[in-house]
Amino acid sequence: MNDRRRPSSPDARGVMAREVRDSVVIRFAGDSGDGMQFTGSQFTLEAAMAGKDIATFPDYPAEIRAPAGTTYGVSAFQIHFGGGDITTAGDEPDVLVALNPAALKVNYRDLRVGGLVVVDTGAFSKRNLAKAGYETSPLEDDTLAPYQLLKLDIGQRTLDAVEGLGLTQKLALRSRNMWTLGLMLWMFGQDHTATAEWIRGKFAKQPEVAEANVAALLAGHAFGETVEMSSDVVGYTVARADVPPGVYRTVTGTEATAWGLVAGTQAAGIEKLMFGSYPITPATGLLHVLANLKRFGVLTFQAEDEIAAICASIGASYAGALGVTSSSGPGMALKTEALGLAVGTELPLVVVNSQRAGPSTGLPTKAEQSDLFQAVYGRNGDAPLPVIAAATPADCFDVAIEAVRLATKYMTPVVMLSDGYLANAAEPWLLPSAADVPEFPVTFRTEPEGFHPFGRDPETLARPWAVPGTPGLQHRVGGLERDAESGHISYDPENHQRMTDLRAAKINGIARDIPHQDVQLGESHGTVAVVGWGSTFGPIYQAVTRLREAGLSVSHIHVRHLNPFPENLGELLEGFELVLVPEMNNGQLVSLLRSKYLIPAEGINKVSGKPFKVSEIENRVRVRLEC
Amino acid sequence: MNDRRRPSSPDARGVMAREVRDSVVIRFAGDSGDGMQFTGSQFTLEAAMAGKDIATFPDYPAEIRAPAGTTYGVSAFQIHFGGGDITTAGDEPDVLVALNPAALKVNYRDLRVGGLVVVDTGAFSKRNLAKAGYETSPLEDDTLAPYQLLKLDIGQRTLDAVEGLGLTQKLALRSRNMWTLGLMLWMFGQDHTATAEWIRGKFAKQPEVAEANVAALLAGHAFGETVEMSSDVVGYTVARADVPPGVYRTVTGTEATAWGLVAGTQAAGIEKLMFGSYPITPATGLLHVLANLKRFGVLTFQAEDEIAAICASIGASYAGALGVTSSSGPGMALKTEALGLAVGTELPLVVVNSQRAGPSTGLPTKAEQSDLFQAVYGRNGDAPLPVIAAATPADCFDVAIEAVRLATKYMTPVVMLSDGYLANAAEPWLLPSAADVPEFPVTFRTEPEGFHPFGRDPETLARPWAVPGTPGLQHRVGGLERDAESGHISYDPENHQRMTDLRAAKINGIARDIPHQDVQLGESHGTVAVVGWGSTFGPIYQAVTRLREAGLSVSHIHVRHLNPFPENLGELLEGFELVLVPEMNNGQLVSLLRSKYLIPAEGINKVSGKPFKVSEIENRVRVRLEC
Amino acid sequence: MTVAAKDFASDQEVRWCPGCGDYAILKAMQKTLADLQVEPDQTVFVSGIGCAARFPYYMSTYGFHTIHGRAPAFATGIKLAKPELDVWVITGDGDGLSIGGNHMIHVLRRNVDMQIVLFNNEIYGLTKGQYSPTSRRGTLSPSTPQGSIELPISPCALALGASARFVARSVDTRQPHLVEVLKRAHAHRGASFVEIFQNCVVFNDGVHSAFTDKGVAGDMQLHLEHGKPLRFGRDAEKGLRLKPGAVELEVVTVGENGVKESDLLLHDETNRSLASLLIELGPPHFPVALGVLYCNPESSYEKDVARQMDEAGAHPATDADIDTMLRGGRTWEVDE
Amino acid sequence: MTVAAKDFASDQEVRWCPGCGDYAILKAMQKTLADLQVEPDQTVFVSGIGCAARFPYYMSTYGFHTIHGRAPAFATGIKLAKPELDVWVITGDGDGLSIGGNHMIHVLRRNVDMQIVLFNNEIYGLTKGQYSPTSRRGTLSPSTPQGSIELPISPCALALGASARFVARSVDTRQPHLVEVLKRAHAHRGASFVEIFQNCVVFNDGVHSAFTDKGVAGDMQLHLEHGKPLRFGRDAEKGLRLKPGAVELEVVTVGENGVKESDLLLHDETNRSLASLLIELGPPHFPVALGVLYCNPESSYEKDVARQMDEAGAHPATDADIDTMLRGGRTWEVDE
Ligand SMILES: Cc1ncc(C[n+]2csc(CCOP(=O)(O)OP(=O)(O)O)c2C)c(N)n1
Ligand SMILES: Cc1ncc(C[n+]2csc(CCOP(=O)(O)OP(=O)(O)O)c2C)c(N)n1
Ligand code: SF4
Ligand code: SF4
Ligand SMILES: [Mg+2]
Ligand SMILES: [Mg+2]
Repeated sequence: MNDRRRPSSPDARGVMAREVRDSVVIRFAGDSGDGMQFTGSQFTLEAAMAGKDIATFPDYPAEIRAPAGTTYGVSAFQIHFGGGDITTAGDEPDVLVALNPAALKVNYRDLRVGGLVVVDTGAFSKRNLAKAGYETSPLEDDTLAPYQLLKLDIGQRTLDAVEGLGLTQKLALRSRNMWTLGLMLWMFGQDHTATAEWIRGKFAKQPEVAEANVAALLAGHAFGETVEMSSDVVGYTVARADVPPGVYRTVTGTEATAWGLVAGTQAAGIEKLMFGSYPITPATGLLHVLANLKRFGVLTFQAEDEIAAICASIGASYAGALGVTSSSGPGMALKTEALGLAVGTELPLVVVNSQRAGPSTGLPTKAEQSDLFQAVYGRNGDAPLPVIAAATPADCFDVAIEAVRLATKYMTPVVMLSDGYLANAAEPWLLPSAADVPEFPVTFRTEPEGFHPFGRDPETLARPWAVPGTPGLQHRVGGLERDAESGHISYDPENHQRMTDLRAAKINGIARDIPHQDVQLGESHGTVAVVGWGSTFGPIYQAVTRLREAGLSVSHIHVRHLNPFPENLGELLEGFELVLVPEMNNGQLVSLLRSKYLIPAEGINKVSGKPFKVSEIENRVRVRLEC
Repeated sequence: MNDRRRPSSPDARGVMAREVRDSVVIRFAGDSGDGMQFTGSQFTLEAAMAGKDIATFPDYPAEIRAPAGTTYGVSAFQIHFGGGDITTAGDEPDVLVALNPAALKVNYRDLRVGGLVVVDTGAFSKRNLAKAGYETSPLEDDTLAPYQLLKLDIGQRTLDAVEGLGLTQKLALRSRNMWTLGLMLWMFGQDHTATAEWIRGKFAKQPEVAEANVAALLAGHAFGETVEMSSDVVGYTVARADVPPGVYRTVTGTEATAWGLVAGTQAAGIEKLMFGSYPITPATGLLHVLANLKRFGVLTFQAEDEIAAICASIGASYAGALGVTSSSGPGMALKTEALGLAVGTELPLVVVNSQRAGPSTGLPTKAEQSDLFQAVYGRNGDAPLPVIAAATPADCFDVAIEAVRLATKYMTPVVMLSDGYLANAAEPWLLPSAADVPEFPVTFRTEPEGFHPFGRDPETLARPWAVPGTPGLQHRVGGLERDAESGHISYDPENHQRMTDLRAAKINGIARDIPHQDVQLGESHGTVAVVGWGSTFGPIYQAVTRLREAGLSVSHIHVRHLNPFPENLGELLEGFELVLVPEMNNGQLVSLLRSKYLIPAEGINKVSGKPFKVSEIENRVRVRLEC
Repeated sequence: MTVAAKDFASDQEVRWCPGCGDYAILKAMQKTLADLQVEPDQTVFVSGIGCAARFPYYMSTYGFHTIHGRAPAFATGIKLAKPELDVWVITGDGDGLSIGGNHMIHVLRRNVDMQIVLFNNEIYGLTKGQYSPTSRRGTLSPSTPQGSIELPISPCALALGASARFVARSVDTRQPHLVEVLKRAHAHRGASFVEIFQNCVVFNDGVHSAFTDKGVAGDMQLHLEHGKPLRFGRDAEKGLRLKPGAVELEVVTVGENGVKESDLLLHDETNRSLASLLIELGPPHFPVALGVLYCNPESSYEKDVARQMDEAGAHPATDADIDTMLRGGRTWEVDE
Repeated sequence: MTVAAKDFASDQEVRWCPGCGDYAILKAMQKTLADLQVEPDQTVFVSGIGCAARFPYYMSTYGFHTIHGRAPAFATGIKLAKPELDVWVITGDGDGLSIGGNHMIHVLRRNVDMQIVLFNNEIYGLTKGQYSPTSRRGTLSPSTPQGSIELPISPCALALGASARFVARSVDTRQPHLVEVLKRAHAHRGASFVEIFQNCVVFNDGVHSAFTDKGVAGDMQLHLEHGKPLRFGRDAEKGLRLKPGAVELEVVTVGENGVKESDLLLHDETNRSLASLLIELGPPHFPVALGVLYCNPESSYEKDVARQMDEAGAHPATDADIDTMLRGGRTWEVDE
């Protein structure tokens, strides 16, 4: 917790004073089976609805449901909420809720010194301690000395709360997380009605389960109130963010991407969005969300593999729908051959890559930014295509729309880079209205007169979109090099040179059709430019803020269009003595910048499957400036 | 023909004088069915055996056997032979042999002004002219004005030659190419006994066919002698190259690669070479050659697709054989996922990429260098591996051995880049002896004591090669991130960072284990460095030679190791005011050099599916120097 | 206005080897479409890579020459985007059964409405003659100098195993028969699989002659007709019946030792097990069964997808209510 | 020295969901290997990706956890490099039949000597419950909120269609039966395909209960024994026979209206057509056939490869005569 204390004052409910905080970071941790993700999201929702700004970081294991109580089965959800603009889930939790020994073991070290640990003593049985690899209980020795410790038999209190509802003990204990949530909501002065409603909605078919969860929730909340006077549970009031007025919701990158794709399809005036995909972590969520958007003209196709998925999507685009496909890691590798065909036949296609830690299977549930090279360079032959990346969960909405715009206006596949962190993280979002979405209607070719399948718009160099079923436009396209006019197979050397140049010119030309690169924070020239892309936006933004507060001449530049780059990017970077590029990879954007602009940009790299901490970037910049 | 004339003098056979030439470029052109490739190879062999230096360029259509007489069915074989070191097939033919109108139409423009065109008038029927799209016969109008024209009814003369052997006319005419070959052999003072033998060997089962071909061959040769006195057929004597003594053969890149792989396997002390592949042009030849090398410990596996091919090869390496796979264009794209697994599990593997024109299916029979980016960067995640490339057909032998050395010494997949030109082109080769092949025996792990599947050699950072079947070494490997010691699945962030760094360090460390970059031609500093890789070696070498003869300060640097680069490469390039990089792609090596060394290297790019002409490179360098 | 066979020929010169069986198939296809009076602009030919796969370039319809083995996936996307299109997939034994085997079995299982025509020449033509998954054991090819050693795959058996609902066979040069089979395939709603025995004159000449040669055709071809007895032979003197009490077919001669026509098995297109018995037949002891082996319609994939779209109350994206979409779920208002 | 079942357990903690059917299969496999006294260091488990595919980590043998769907290809390479190794492939219905369908049919067709064990839970477990190619129509899953609409694939039917030479079935929790089936698969030279009905407690609980539940097992499971009549039922009172003159099976009760045991069809492991009839059986009207459906050995791929190597006079590369290799073909000498 931010330690700047304010004089305590009677809070809303007029009872005893609460301490006041600018912002707080809580991490809920428990077994995969304990519903921590759900608990976290509900807390997020309540906090967001109370006008707090928010960033979250869900972190769950690759195993579906590893044996209860083991360290590798621990699931955690971190939320950073409060006033000011919050762009990261926070470096160090102020509060750790640990529902079993394994959860404690995996997480307590991250806690800020002096932070609060809440544990369910009921779960610290010999067996569970053993499973977590504890000889002696960390609650007894001085393991937790550096922290405040709040020991509660949450299990027992939950059982008491749901008593009389006639649930088995096993089932009853499932509500532990709700009791805990209730307590945390109280502790930070949050409401709980939305959650209660939500529970009743979700378990409509099992009223007894619904009631048990609500009862536990209320009990946990009430517990806070009743023990209020005692010293060991203190309440806090957390600042609201002064966010612009309007209608809000919480949104994950996955949801925002799905909605952006639909909005983009509409903006392009296309009737059908055909999403072909094959499940893979962390991309799968997009398939799940889109499968429920049929009402909005979305058709989803779960293919037999990633190759069939992208091929079906290309086929759909060929037939006049917006073809979209999505994958991660190994699945993206499998799409590269077909991507080349989309480049060669010049058909629109959006490919969403939710990057995960590699190489190969790597760490499926961990985020990384190591597919940038693949997106820009990873095909056989010279096969250029646009690459863009989203910065935050909500930003996925705009970036998805931009992907559709580029794909349809330039008749090209577009790679949209997201990652496992963006996909699952949530933030409050001031909802745009349909009216805010830019329009970029496509025109399908219908006029047979003077039709050349590979004739081009002089402006964009895009070829016409001529859809099967259109009278008089019958033609053949394929992967063999095409004559620059007729599209017939051509082995002519000059034609191949010409087509190669045209393909390159078309994509490079997009640089004229995208906004100039702006500076996120700070001046447009100075000592250091910290240049980032994708989900590192948050930590870089905070780090630069701190560095600037410390009076250093540091600016933050966030690049959304990675191929081609904005026209002015090179010039802009020339204006800085030092260009530092933090990336969750071994140095990919930095090498693109060096190659294109011949500037001695340097990387700040982290490849651990975890997002950057603000302090990590801040320190690396400081270190670099000292020497 | 090199126009420097020498006083004519009685030649070997003491008859009338022949004109003398340093080197000559002949192009044989005809229908896919006319056996031009075979004709060319035989001429190559005879010339090579006569001590000429040689470079060839076979150029055939994608269609198996397009309808006879059509322009897209034309097959050609160009050979450049004579004294001096010949490293390209020649920019402009001195002689064009055209066996039908289509062959003439497609090829005559390439002929040097004043060059000789030999046509089979018998094939210039109305029908064939029409098929080639000629209204009037180019033999009648002034189409060929700029050239010397030699009109012969080769068809008729062939029929005369084989008369009495009782062949159908159709079959008899099949020997037209041999008659032509005979004439050309005579014209350039070559022997024809090897060819006659070869024919008898090849058609042993059809003696009448053999006899017909031999008869035609001899007749063509005799024709030259008899008409010798008349002006229209002149004989030439072409200079011998003073090549080092020893045993020679002609070799294509495909053969040299196959043999190099076998030699490398032996050098590594491995018993079995397991080659898994799926047919694709132009890589297929390697499968065909290796399928006939079982005697030397080669096992070939034609898989159901490229994915199965590389996976089977990785499986073979896992089990202690040398796994090798090969493909081109689209097939390489399909291998990228499995390549990532080989990187992650750190198993040896050699991947031979015979590059072809892309993107997608592109131009399957045309050469390009556009897969360098894919080889270096084209995988999901940070997945570094060594990339090396061959310069000439014979060089494929050494490069293949080097690929095996790196793969086995560093326990890593290695990509060897060749291309469609190298694969099919032939050159005379001074045969090395087995004794010349370096030895780099692997040691399979056998000692269970202290065995860690991912323990590393401190020197190379390679992990042990522990093969199933070895008592006491049972362990599990896989694509999920592995603990740096045990190899067990590890989700630990620090471990992932450590492994990522180790994988990078291992590959970068190879830079210490490869020769320093040398300069092919010229000084190690100066005005211009022309930097090339792969099959552009020949034209660059000749262009730089000419530029230097013209007194310009130009050096030729040929890079064999493309990832990692030789340690001294950056420093070396610093020594030049201007670095120019000719590539048959849109600028790939040039961007790697710019990114790594921040030098303003500039590309000279050609993407037409045809190799560079010496003059093209020479002129581009001159132009660049003027301005 | 009616379309003639020649109207289905594109302006592109046909580039197969002289004498290739593909020419005959091309002609048969053009005749079929003319007979059916389909609209060229509503028809799409989709192919992978191979000699066979060049087919679309020679048709005046829409055509998509895609990548090796993936045509069924592209065709599925086309059909999902525009169900009203008439989609044909042209593939080869390598394209459709080697690299493309997985998409083949899944498009059949999904039963997407399209006609899949596989040209089986038991060889990789375009890459110059390597053995394919349908090549018989011992096939000499550049990649198998000592002869291939794998058991060949039977395209129709695989299709049936993948739960295809329409499986048929014909021969490149038997135009009337081929045209009929193609019409049946076209009439079938759902995925129809047609294997055409095709001759590659250059790399596998005469591979099917054991039952396609004029001389032997009568004795070695069994022409199937639904509901009719399984008769064959130069004078239809022979027939097939079930070995009493066993799951096995045997050849009998009607008239000889008391065998009556009524003893013969009747062809039942809807009996999957009978189909698999018939597919296994072949030289030297049995004839090759030609025609419609199995036809047992089921609702097709794109139709069911459309139904679910309707049930979900789908609108075209063009008039989707974006605001409703974004506000579906928990929202809250922040006011000044 | 003998190895016990527990000796086949690795030191790794097993990470499946509590109650997952995979635990039972793991135990059965360890028992099988112990009964067979195989050598752990001569045994390799190869898998793709999925819950099932985690299997190798839990065995004390050699193990290779490869990539999704490709295990059969890796296993083929291993077997070609070292034919003496005992190779098992562990896969799931998604790994082996969705993305991996093509490698599956080709490894079976090639008949490479290995045991392929497919855990069929009719769902994608690891990716949290999407429907798979074996899921029945109407399966509700995150990707099919209105229910899946595809016809499921029958693993054994596909294997047979791909010309597999050994096809068998068992159930995760029926240890004695499963162990027997695994031993038969192990004894078979060539590729053996075993489908195990496996329960995913989390995403598809009870999907097989219609024939695996204690209560119904007797009536809904048909246990096959070569040469024995096809009998089933709580008291083995029921049986199967061929409908007279038709290619179709029917259930009869021995003793009732004159049906004698001798009327029942005898199981013949070598009859492919019978196998395909049996594979199709299932609830509600028929029992599910368990055990060895088809077993008809053929020479295996890696053996034939070895034979060709011998015929070609193969040496280990280590003592290959490189000079002969390079000088094979036309050479010439250039002297000083
Ligand atoms: C990804 C990929 N792999 C391999 C090839 C090379 N290739 C083209 S066609 C073909 C096989 C063709 O055989 P088939 O499908 O039987 O067609 P056919 O030529 O016999 O008509 C192969 C291997 C390719 N083009 N793309
Ligand atoms: C190339 C690739 N695509 C997709 C995935 C994601 N993935 C992992 S397992 C799996 C399906 C697993 O289903 P199944 O084979 O039935 O195994 P189960 O988990 O049910 O045992 C998928 C889609 C992947 N790891 N790699
Ligand atoms: S190679 Fe064979 S299949 Fe291909 S075109 Fe020629 S004859 Fe036809
Ligand atoms: S998800 Fe299903 S299959 Fe996977 S481990 Fe859990 S129960 Fe088993
Ligand atoms: Mg074929
Ligand atoms: Mg499954």
